[in-house]
Amino acid sequence: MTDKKDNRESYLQMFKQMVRIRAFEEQANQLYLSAKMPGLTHMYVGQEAVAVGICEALTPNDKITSTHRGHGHCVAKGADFKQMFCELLGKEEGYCRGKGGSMHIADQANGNLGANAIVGGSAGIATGAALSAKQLGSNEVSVCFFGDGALGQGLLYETMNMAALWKLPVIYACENNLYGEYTKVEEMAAGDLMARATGFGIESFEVDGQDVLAVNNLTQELVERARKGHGPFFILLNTYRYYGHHVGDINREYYRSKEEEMLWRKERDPITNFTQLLVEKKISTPEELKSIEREIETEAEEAVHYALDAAWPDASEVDMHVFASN
Amino acid sequence: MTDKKDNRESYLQMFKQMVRIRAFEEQANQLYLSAKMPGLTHMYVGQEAVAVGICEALTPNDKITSTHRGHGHCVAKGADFKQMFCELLGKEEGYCRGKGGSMHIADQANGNLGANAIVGGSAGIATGAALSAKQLGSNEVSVCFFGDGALGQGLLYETMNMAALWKLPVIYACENNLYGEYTKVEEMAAGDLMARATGFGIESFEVDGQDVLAVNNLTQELVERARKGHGPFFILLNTYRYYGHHVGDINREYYRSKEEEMLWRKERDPITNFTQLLVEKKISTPEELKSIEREIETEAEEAVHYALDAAWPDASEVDMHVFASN
Amino acid sequence: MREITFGAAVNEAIAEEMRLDERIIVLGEDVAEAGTPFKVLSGLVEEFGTQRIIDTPISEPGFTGIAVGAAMTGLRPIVDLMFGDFLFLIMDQLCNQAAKTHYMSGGKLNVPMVLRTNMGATRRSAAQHSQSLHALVAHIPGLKVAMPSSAYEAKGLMKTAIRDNNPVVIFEDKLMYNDKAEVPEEEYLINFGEAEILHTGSDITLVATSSMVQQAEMAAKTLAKQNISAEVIDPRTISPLDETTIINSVKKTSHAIVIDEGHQNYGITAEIAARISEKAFYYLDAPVQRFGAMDVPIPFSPALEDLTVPTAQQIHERAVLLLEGKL
Amino acid sequence: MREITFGAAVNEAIAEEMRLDERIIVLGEDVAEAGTPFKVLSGLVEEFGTQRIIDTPISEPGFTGIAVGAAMTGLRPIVDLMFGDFLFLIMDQLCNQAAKTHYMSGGKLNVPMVLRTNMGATRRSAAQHSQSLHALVAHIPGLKVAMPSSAYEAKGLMKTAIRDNNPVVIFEDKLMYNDKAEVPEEEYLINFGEAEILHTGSDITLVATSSMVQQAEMAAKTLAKQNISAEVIDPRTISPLDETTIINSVKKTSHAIVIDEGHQNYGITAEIAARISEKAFYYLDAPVQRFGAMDVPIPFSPALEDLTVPTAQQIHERAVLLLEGKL
Ligand SMILES: Cc1ncc(C[n+]2csc(CCOP(=O)(O)OP(=O)(O)O)c2C)c(N)n1
Ligand SMILES: Cc1ncc(C[n+]2csc(CCOP(=O)(O)OP(=O)(O)O)c2C)c(N)n1
Ligand SMILES: [Mg+2]
Ligand SMILES: [Mg+2]
Repeated sequence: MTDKKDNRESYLQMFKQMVRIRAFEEQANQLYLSAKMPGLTHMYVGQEAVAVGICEALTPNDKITSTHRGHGHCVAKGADFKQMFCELLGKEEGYCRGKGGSMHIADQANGNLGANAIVGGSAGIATGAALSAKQLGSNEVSVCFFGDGALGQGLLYETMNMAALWKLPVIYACENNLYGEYTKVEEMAAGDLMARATGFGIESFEVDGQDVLAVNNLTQELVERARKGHGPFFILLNTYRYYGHHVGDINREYYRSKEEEMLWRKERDPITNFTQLLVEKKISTPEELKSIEREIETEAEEAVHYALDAAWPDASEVDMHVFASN
Repeated sequence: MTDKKDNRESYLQMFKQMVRIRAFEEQANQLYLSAKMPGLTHMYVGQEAVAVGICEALTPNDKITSTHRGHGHCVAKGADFKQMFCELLGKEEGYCRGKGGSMHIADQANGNLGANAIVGGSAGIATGAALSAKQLGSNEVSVCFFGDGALGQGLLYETMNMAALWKLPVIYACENNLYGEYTKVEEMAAGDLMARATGFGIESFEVDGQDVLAVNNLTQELVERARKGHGPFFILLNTYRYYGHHVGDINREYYRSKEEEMLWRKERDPITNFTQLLVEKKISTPEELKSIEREIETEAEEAVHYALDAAWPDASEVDMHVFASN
Repeated sequence: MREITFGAAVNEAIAEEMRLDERIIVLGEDVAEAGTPFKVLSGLVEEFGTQRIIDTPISEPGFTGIAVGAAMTGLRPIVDLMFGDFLFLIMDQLCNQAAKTHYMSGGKLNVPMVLRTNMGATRRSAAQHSQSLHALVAHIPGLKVAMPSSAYEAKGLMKTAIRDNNPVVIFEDKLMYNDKAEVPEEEYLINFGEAEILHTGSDITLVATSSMVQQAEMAAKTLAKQNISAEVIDPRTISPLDETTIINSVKKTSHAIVIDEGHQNYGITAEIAARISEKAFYYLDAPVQRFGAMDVPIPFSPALEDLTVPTAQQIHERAVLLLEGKL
Repeated sequence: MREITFGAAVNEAIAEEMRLDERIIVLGEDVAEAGTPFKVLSGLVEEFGTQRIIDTPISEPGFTGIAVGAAMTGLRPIVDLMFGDFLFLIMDQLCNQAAKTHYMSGGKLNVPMVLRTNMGATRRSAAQHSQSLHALVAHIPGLKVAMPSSAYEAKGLMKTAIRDNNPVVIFEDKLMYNDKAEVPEEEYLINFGEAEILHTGSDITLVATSSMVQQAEMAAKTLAKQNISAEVIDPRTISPLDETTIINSVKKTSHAIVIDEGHQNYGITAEIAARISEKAFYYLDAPVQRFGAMDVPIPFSPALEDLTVPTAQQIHERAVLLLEGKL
């Protein structure tokens, strides 16, 4: 199953996309720290291999639904930095004309149906997109991203049940980053997490969410099977968020130790480990990779400056888009 | 585990309670057919062994929550015919002063926290009662009755998860009568029904819901364990409703065959089979059982007459009980 | 003109639109073979098949959410919510998701879906199967809300709802399913936001919704016998609300009663009465009267339930008192 | 007198009551060690332990339902709903179950529970974390609804809510958590259904809820400089609503504006304005004005969000226009 992506181009693409996410998030964090960001935001740093491994197995027409921690999914699905930063800053050129912000960023052109500020709130939407795909014969697949915390929401079970009954081409991607806000997953979820989906007759898989190749290989296989009508599937992706629950969550020792954080950062970083693999396998050189990183960082910085200078939406926009025209 | 109930008195009590339910329901059906019943109601006939087997393992202080098909649970938990019929007819002497009716009948004194017209709607209530029991140290157990159709409701999974996390003394009793309204359970529920609970780390059991002894023995064991803090548990009880979804559901062939109905009535009737066992084991005689039946039928008839003649609530009651006094 | 029932009108509207547009599907509990408990959808599955008339598990939040996603991606789902009381279960998917998606996406994503459900007490169905909860959704920006009062309106409003590119909630009074009215064979639509004047008059304006329109018309007839001329207005949609027609009427009659089957407190009679009181202020001869359902959970007992809902007789009595300056 | 913050006042109220009554528990997401995201419950778990301050999974319908059952069987739960916007998720358990149980059981079962949640925009939290949804629950018979406007009220109303034998929903404006006010050390309660007149006046009545009370008071101060005497009334609970105090005030001032942060359409300004228009009809010199939040989902962009919520300046402007007979 590794053949498809087993080539320089796709490996470098995955590397780039992970670096893009990280660069985006570091800038977003800086915007918060320098008080230029309206409100709060949730960093995806540490989880890059999940979004990239999955989205690189999708076409732009395939749909995803995202979460409050959604920048990674958005970038991975092909979004542009400038429009993203504009959205985060509430500017008119943002993906949602500034109306959505970080928690509602959507990029319809690339198949991102939107982040969601209701935990688990997009389970129905992703499943509905799969119903459309089946009904309209589009051969598209949809992926529902959600965190371990969303396993607490009954909606997820209701929709997984229907997806299973109707054999819909949807993949439920559960990013287990060990915490929902300030609470450990084992205090929130009884039983075996995988069994939450197998209980509904859904074939389920567990994968190292820090290993972009493993994630990508598995997803390619499942996407292919889903397109043939063998879905739905459930993937449990073990991963970690490096930052706090949101940018303002600085003192975290009361719910998780610095050692734990260090361990993941040092030993399980998806970008560091993939860099090493690319070099070891002679797919690339440290120099090439560094220069890619620098290029992306520059692009991110420029996008931030662009967004900071961009125009606010006009006051007249406030009551536009309440209803679509007929 | 059979020792507790392995004696004449308790066997006859179970027999009586099953007969009471059936007698109650036949009268309720007649009330509908003779246009004396306001609204509709859902018959429990066929499922008697479930309610009785379970409730005979409980004390009056133990709590149950019931469903739209709730007369059986109410009778089994010790309710009085007169107050029940009065409630079904909307009379002041009813358990809820006529305000609840068939779908909301509650009998607090016997631990019945009420029927519920929202499918699955009482999952939280039963689990909350178990939280009270644990918190207040009352040593009580609660039982949540619900149908196979309620497996579609996300609330159930949310509450089972918390019950499992917090080791609450609650038993989830899923009465699988093969249909939710006019739809077969396999069209509504993907996967293995038992796995719906084991997925949340809940120990689960399947039992023949037409065999009152089997149900009672299992429940006794689980109640005892729940009191010791080993809960929660899930029981799947396979059973059948003889009548339609509600009293007005007369032509049923489009969703289930007469043959199927006949098979259950003839071969799997909980009362007939238990009667046979009581006679075979020489616990009772056909004559004794017949006379019990006749006595109960008479009691039911009298209760119906009483209820038909009973007074309506006074108009002034209409805005009483919106709020409890402080 | 031919007469058909309210239920048949709904059925026709859906069938006609489904023939025109392949993207329309129906989702809900027992909508296919059973044709819903009220049998309103009977026959649809035979014509359109189980691929388009889809029986769901008893998972209202789930299938509503699925409809939202399907609507965002090319289908035009009609969600069948068996009882209006179950709205409470789907509020998040309806109000946090469906209603806000177009706005939150800056106009990029649409959610063209219809939620058909019902309302209305006095069926002896008790507190969880008798509510009229339209005020809840009328309060949410991004939702349109229709309340047909006859077979004619049921068909025209349903067809308009199906063609609308926004989430629309339609409340059908379950007591009216067998009521007949003239319904043309030819296609017609009823525009949202255009109230209907059912009965013109000069002394008092009765604004009524859904089945209360019948009660108001009956009251108007009784009033006519006393030479009191009542104008009966049916807003047909409460979001958008045709304020102009209502205000113009009150400017003429100087008296108004607003009648609705939702609870009175914080219900829709408040909005309509407040707008009349504000915008026809200088024309009013007496305070605008509101007449909603009692603010109690719906009791089961027939002896109590009937007391909770406005009746023609009560409307008539209040109208007389109002015109006599006694309110 | 000492001054404490709104957040500290809520915390004190809960702690004091928990010391008095063992049956009180707190249930919600991150209520224990984290003390909620707004840190309002900090310190409670240290005093009362994890048996009484209970962290739940992210299962709002589930833990609300559990609270209902616990309340029916001897506990007195306080449910912490992290954002008011999540009300949509728990409507069934709150409105079909908690609100109706006492009535449906003919008065036999009680549901003494408190749902504390929040409201209020302008925190740049966008459409699903900024709503003020009190109108929805105010419409449901069987629920009491409190809207404290200061630390003083937050404490007094919370204590009363906890002692009430019915389900009570309390909306705290999240923008006010750090606002300080004088709060006595001694115990006090604030009765439900008793409005507070914060500022007496004779020219115009400003009825305002929650954080809008501050805006109204600011407007009143500006008006005073123009020799316009405004009376500011804070209903404190909208269910029950102290109609008498409001009506009496308007009878005196003959002018009224009702201000609230919920959406205006079918929101609570409608109910209050309709009651004033009806019951003070013969005393009004001008139409009652309503001023709610704009009827749009709350936009994220600061450039837009601030436009959606009433401000002191706008209230002032409208008051002047109203008194000049221009509205
Ligand atoms: C329905 C709902 N409940 C609570 C919240 C508040 N909240 C936001 S994120 C979050 C934790 C989510 O945890 P998880 O799903 O594991 O995602 P993670 O933040 O770890 O990526 C919570 C409780 C919410 N947004 N929606
Ligand atoms: C939330 C909700 N959805 C739908 C209904 C309508 N309804 C009443 S009973 C029923 C079927 C329930 O099936 P099941 O749980 O298997 O119970 P059974 O009737 O078989 O005893 C349905 C769909 C309801 N009352 N509540
Ligand atoms: Mg997590
Ligand atoms: Mg069933």
